[in-house]
Amino acid sequence: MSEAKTSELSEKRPAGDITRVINDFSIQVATVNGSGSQSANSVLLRSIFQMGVPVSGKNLFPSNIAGLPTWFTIRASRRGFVARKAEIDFGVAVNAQTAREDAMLVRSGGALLAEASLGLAGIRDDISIYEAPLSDIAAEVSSEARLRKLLANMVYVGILAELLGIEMPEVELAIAKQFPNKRKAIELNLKTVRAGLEFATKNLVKTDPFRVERMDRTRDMIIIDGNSAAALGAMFGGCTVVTWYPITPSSSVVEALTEYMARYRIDPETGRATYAIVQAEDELAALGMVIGAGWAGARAMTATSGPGISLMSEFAGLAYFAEIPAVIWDVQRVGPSTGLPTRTSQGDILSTYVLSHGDTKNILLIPATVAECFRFAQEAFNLAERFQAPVFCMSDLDLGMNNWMSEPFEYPEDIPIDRGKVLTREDLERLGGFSRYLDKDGDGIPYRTLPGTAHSAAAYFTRGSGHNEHAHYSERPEDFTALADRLAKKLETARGEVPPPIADNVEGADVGIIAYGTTHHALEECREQLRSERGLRASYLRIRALPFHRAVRDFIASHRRIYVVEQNRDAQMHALLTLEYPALATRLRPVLHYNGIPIDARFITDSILRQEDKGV
Amino acid sequence: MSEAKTSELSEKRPAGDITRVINDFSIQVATVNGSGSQSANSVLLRSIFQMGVPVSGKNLFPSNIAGLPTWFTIRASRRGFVARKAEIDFGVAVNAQTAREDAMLVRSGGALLAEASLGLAGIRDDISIYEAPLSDIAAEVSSEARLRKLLANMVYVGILAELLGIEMPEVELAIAKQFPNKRKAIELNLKTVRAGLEFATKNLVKTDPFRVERMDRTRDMIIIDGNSAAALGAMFGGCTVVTWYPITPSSSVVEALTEYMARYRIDPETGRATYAIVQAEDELAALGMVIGAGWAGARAMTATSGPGISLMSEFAGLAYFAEIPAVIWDVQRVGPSTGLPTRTSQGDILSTYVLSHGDTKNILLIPATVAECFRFAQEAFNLAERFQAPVFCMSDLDLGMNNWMSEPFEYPEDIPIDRGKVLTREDLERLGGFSRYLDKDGDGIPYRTLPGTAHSAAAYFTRGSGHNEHAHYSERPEDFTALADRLAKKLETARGEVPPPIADNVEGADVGIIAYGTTHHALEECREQLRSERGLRASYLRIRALPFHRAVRDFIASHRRIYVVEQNRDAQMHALLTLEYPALATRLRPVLHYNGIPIDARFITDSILRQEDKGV
Amino acid sequence: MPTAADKPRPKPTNRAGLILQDYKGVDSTLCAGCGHDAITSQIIRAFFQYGVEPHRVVKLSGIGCSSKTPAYFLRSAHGFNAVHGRMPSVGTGAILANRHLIAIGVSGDGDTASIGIGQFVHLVRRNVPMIYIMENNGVYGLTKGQFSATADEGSKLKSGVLNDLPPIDCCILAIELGCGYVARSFAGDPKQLVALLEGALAHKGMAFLDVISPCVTFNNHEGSTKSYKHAKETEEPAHEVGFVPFFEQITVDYEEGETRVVEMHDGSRITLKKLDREYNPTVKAEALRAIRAANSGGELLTGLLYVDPSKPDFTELLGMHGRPLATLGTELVRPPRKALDEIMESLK
Amino acid sequence: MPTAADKPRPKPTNRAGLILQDYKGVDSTLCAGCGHDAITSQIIRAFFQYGVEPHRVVKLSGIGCSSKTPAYFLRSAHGFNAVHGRMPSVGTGAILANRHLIAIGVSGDGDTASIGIGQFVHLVRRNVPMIYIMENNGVYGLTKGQFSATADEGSKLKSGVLNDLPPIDCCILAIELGCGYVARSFAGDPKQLVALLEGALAHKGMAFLDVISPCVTFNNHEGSTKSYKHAKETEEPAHEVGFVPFFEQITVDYEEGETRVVEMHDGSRITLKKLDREYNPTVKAEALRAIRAANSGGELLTGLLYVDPSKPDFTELLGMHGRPLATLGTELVRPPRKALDEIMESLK
Ligand SMILES: Cc1ncc(C[n+]2csc(CCOP(=O)(O)OP(=O)(O)O)c2C)c(N)n1
Ligand SMILES: Cc1ncc(C[n+]2csc(CCOP(=O)(O)OP(=O)(O)O)c2C)c(N)n1
Ligand code: SF4
Ligand code: SF4
Ligand SMILES: [Mg+2]
Ligand SMILES: [Mg+2]
Repeated sequence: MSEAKTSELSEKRPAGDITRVINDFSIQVATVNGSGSQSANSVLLRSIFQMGVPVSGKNLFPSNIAGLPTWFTIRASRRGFVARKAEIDFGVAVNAQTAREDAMLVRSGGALLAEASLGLAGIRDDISIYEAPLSDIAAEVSSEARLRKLLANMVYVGILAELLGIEMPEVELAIAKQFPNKRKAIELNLKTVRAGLEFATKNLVKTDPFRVERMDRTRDMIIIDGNSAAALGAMFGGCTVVTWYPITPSSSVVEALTEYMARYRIDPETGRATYAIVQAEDELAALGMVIGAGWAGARAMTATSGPGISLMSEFAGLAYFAEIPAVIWDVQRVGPSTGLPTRTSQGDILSTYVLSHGDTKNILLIPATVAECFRFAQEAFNLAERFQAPVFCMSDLDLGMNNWMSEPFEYPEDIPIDRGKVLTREDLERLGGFSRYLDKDGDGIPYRTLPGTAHSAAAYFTRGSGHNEHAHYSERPEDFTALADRLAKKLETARGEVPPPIADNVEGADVGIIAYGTTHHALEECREQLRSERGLRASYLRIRALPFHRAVRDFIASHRRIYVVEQNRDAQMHALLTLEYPALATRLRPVLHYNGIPIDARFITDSILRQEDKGV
Repeated sequence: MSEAKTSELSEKRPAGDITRVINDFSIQVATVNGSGSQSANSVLLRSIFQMGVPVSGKNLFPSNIAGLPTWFTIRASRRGFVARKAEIDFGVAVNAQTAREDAMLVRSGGALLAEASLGLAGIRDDISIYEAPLSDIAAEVSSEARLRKLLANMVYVGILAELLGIEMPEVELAIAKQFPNKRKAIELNLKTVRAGLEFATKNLVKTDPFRVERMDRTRDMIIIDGNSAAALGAMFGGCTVVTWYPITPSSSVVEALTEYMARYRIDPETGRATYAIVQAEDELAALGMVIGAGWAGARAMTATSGPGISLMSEFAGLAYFAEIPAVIWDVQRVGPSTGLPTRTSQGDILSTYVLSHGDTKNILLIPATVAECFRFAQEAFNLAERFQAPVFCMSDLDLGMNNWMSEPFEYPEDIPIDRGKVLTREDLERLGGFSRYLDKDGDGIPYRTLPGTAHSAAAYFTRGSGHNEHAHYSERPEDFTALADRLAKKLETARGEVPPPIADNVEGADVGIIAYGTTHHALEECREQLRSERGLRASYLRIRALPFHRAVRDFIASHRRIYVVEQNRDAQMHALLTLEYPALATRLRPVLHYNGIPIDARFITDSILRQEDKGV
Repeated sequence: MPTAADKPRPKPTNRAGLILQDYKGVDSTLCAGCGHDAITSQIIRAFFQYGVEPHRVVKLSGIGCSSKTPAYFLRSAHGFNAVHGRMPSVGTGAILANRHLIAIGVSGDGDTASIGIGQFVHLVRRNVPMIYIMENNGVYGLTKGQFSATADEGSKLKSGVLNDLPPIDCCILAIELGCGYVARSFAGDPKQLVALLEGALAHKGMAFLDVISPCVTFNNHEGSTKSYKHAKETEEPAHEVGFVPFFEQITVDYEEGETRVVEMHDGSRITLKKLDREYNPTVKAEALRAIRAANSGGELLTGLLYVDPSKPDFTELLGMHGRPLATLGTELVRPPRKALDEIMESLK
Repeated sequence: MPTAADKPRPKPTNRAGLILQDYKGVDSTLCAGCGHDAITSQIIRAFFQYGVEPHRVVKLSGIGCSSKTPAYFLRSAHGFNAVHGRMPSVGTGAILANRHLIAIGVSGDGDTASIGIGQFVHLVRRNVPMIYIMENNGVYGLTKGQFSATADEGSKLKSGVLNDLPPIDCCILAIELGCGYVARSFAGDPKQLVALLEGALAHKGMAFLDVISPCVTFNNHEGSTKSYKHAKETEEPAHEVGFVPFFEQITVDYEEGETRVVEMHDGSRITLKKLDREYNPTVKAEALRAIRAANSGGELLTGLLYVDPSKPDFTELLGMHGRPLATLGTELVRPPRKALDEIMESLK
């Protein structure tokens, strides 16, 4: 799994040496899915987080409900790197199916905590191996079979707390947070953690270098997954209609939204919902409902993943051509087809940009952080209504389903709810009438009225077939060309209004790097590796939307070699940049990662260095 | 409608001058759809054709069944140019709704035949205007109202025959062909044509320059539409399963196929069909059936147009990823969405090439002539089975629904029915077993078995989710990468096997031109215009398939400026060329036509000259 | 009231103060004699008689000749000609956005029973408040006459092609799936159709009308079971349908057992006068038996086949706000700062 | 025959000379106790008992936990785990390519009744020869327990969420649409299920089985109407189902009126022994009434609900060649040169 050639740590010290490694290591817990290790892992993550140490967690789970191997990696990084770390410093082996493999994956000089019954002692001599009868210890806490299975996970939390020096009060707090007002569960889990801890103190002698020590880098920070953040964004963005069809990894967007809305979007006066959430029969219907709702004036959205996007193709073209606002939150997973439903990817960029037959081009927003999920969800509705077009938010499984640290989200004072060019009855009385598809303002964006507007001139006829400025059916060649050109112009206007890219131009940089979405997190780290390991200075541009903002060109123009890093096979963003800037195309070099595992800094660094060395 | 700035003819002579113009003019008949003008127009076309004069006909009809304006243009071209001619030399005005417009569209120096009751006499003095009481004349032939309406069209055939010098025996033959063994209809129509002709001889004095004179450029040639040609190709290509959902302009592919199959694909021994044709409930089901059939060993196809392609997106990804042969015949119409269902376009190229979410790339064949429809339909099945992938044939409305002259199709001796890498029971007995997705031959193409193969090792499990070489479910990162890479490699192999482009390299050419599909026909003429009007020498490359054959690169590399001419807004082929050859990208310049009317030479010539003059 | 033949009689106005003309749309481009145009006329009449305010109406359709017709009525109502077979989802969305809208969807038998059957089933299941008219001609008119999924077994195309698959009876389907207002009618029976349309306007929830609407160009020949001739010959009204809108306070007393009166939730009444058969449209099982019997007997049973005015509609099930979601102000659709603070706290 | 306890009893073989193990697949990865695994076992048993040659079978499915199960039986049969809700079209295609194949499709209630209802309706309408099993747990298992379109009104999720939409009864739908073999069973009733599956194997045309198959992880709690407990408590067999394959020439004589015997086209017989109620599965109207009554009474009526072994299947309607189209030789699928010449002549 790890493409790492070398390692920060092993470079510095030979295996075995136990000079302490503080707040800078990865833990990988290997368990069986459906065995309840999730809560144990979150508690572990939270405890470290509460000690002020930057952490990140990645859940590597199977497309299955129970019984298959699953891995959870926690990374503690004093420098605040939250991307996946290719190497495993500390392994926890609980799953018999994969125990030996799991033991082998630990980097030399690392450590392994293993369920005693797996008999992994002595499987390797270049790592510290700790054995513990996890389920026996759990059994002492509870004899109930089902419960014991669950609690066994809490045992390793206790042992790790002891071995790594995680403070018990933080663990207690984390458990309390994990089981909000479930007194009984809290007590039971706590008891188990303590049992684990005691076992460790009594029976284990620490021989590994890893330790957690209190820092102050997480004060006031929150932990949240991207899907929940998107849900919050939608709720504060004034979303009124939500339709969906369940699909991993997007389901939790609407599931979280359903809970938040029920809590915060009931009109206190009437006790009625200021929204409607509907589980559709499939994705065609989900987008159809969003389009009907957007047309009738709702701020409507749906959330889905690759297969859903494909099924939405025809309707997406209708929204584009009939100019109807719609927000589609795509949590990308590995395709094509069903692909790897529980693995991450950035593989829908190109096909979504040109989704549907005929000449179409869509607006795409690409969040990289949970904060951007919150922000872009709100901006998506504004952009959709301003441009009367479908707006696709391209999240991914890594961002959507994993937990991320973040500054608390800010109240959207700066994001007023913008309904775009909607003419009210009063406007119509003033104007006398309007032409639905007339480019009055020269920005390609026409005016619309909402069904139900009480004015005889309000009505117009919407269709996916050819029409003129007055929304009358037309097959006239010149009408069609005019319409097609205005639609293109509208997208030109969008360049200036979508979230601009974020550039970090380094003085006299040797190379430029372009990335987007979750690839961003590995880049922070990659750039430090390039600098520290080779003294290579790299400027960095993070793209946040399509069509490209003008600033993208400037960045490319100002660097001789630009590496475009993304998580798909076909270099999709690289392709779009090539199309947009043919004159600069030869400067662009793809760096591609597409095995379903979140990309890591080491992979990028090595790929870039390999190409730099080739001097290509 | 006409973008023409200048005209071959009007350049040479002032309006009014009646020096004769032989076999080189366009006729546009303006009628009402559903009024039966179709057969009259075909008779007109055939008669000229039978006189040995190259002709082409284009039907410009509304998305409606009866009562709206429709136009039919016939072009006679001694030089054999069959693209649409922008200017109208001879107009025929029968439709009151559009009569004045129609009269105005005739080029100065041209002629107009008008239904007398429209009172168009004297509407212009720069063209010859002939009036005739078409329906009154028809009424003399038959008093029956419905019939009279139909026959009125045959009246103008008779008049034109007289005015243009079309020989009556040819008209008679054409009528006989039009109404095969319908004795009564033949007599009635003939009678009407004669009545028209007599009227003309008695009452009209020819003042226009246009004449048809016998040539010998159509001997042994056939006239057929692209959809029928595709149907023939499928039938002779060994197609066994056809599924479809009606949609203009593709319906006639399957409707023609249904007739041909019923006639030529019944097993004489058993009297049973050697094929199955099924009208599905929609396009998702149509492709689903094709995939099921292809998987189980049929040579299966479906025909559709843009909206259908969009609906097929999810299934297309399954076929790509699970590696199942499928042939999809896309007769392109104007999109996005419902767009202009009865107008032509080349707008599905880009989105079909990357159809479906995730990393996908498809094989596309792009016929330009009816002969290629016949040939590519057969090759499509071979390629689909050889590459175990969906193959899209990108025809368009102009090619599919209009009538074209062609050399007779050749019996496919050179296209043996190739089932690709299928292992039979015997093979399995020899080999002992096989791995479904193993790249045994290093060409990226694995071996498959058909369901029903009587061998215990024949079975394998097909899925759209991740799998390894043995077709076992897998989420392993390395398995996925290997699979994705092999699929990419398979497409690399395809480059060498798809129909290569056809290049016409002109010694020391000033520019190169790239086109594909029906745009080809206007190019033949455009290049002569460039040469004759400006002495500009242009090489020409016609692309016939994606992924690009290696020869495409060489062509681009050997010309400094290359114009990529296509019928869509977003320069879709230009985009794909840019992606493929970034180093040469700056040489490429789009020439785009996207109003739904078939592109014409004059438009291309003018656009190229405009850019050449700018010296850009 | 003015009666004198000499002075021009003013056009009658309805309770909305509008005249019949106000309910028309652009000119039809359908074939002369198309059943769809006949239905359009009755829609215009029904909406006029019921006194609907056009601006409160949304007209929806899929793709097909039938789906073109919303352009031909209620010119002052917003219309949406969506994509083929997927109108139900678009209509559902529109109602979610604004529950005050009166939605009328016009579809064809191909648009509904072939490509659209999935969305149709789920629309019925949700009981989305919407009048859904299926203009049923047994063929795909706009694509030139292929059989649809409602074509009768044994029905012939002009070309002689025979349909050997059983038809989908969308009325039976709708009843089985719990639709509260299911009617079948015939474009050639304007009186019944208008009454059924008015009844549909008075119904709260989804109202489904399967209207036989001959395609004169592709399916009106001998051998077609969807021709004017065949429909006329086989039509068997289950009862004589009448409608008394809530705003007309006439009190009529009906002959015992001769007329069944259905009270609609807005106070309007549908009257079903007994003809030569007993027919009780309020009992599912009976209705279904009668329809099945008629079908196998080659009868075209028309009228209000099933009615249950009591079912809660989708907007009620969702507990939606009384005001249209589409126009709720920021104060209602964006929670206050303290809400966000509270949430942020819980995530720390 | 070997009976002595001491020497190992050889595994029993069927008429294909195979043992039960030969009908198994890879190990299930479903949750321990999942109803789907119970159904898988009965499929294995039924195919073994009927003596089906595995290589003649194609296993089809959509997406879902249920749709994973074809990998768990008949390892020597080709399998196709297609896309969500669209298995019917893939199965139809497979049968078109090779009519000799025995097709068994396994789907879920979400895969069939939610996203898949459209293709399901048309599959039934075409009477494609195929065994279609809907493993019905009322929820989307694989996506973690959302309600499907077969969830009963009033059914509760663990989270307390209530389903307020009516369920789609796919058996009623199938019967209305003309399916010739419609059964309902329960994963917890192996004996009945095996007999119904063997009957399905003997049926020519589409056979539909709606099998209640509890999701132990997401829908097996109190308040769920698709739990083992609830199904056990409410199951009401319409009759006791037995099966006598054509190759077992036993002659039994059944008590007058006590047992109904259904002759299948291959000579097999389905025996329906009367229990406490009269139930006639050969009369549509009666079957439908009984099912509807049971539904409203909260009963889970199981057994062979409707049967009509006589309907022609899709391949017959198409007049397809007797040999599989998939493997017809060039001489049959490419017309001779003279055919092309003839056509070319006609176009000159
Ligand atoms: C996705 C898609 N497939 C196919 C078509 C072509 N098409 C247009 S209308 C139609 C059928 C219309 O039949 P019906 O709904 O019965 O309407 P009618 O014309 O008979 O009134 C079809 C197949 C389309 N517009 N979109
Ligand atoms: C197009 C598409 N949408 C959504 C999904 C996600 N998905 C996978 S299985 C499933 C539902 C499965 O429910 P059911 O058919 O009842 O099977 P079960 O797991 O309950 O056995 C869904 C929605 C998908 N795979 N494809
Ligand atoms: S084709 Fe048929 S359905 Fe369409 S408009 Fe003409 S008559 Fe009506
Ligand atoms: S989640 Fe439910 S349906 Fe899926 S395997 Fe587990 S128990 Fe079975
Ligand atoms: Mg129709
Ligand atoms: Mg289920």
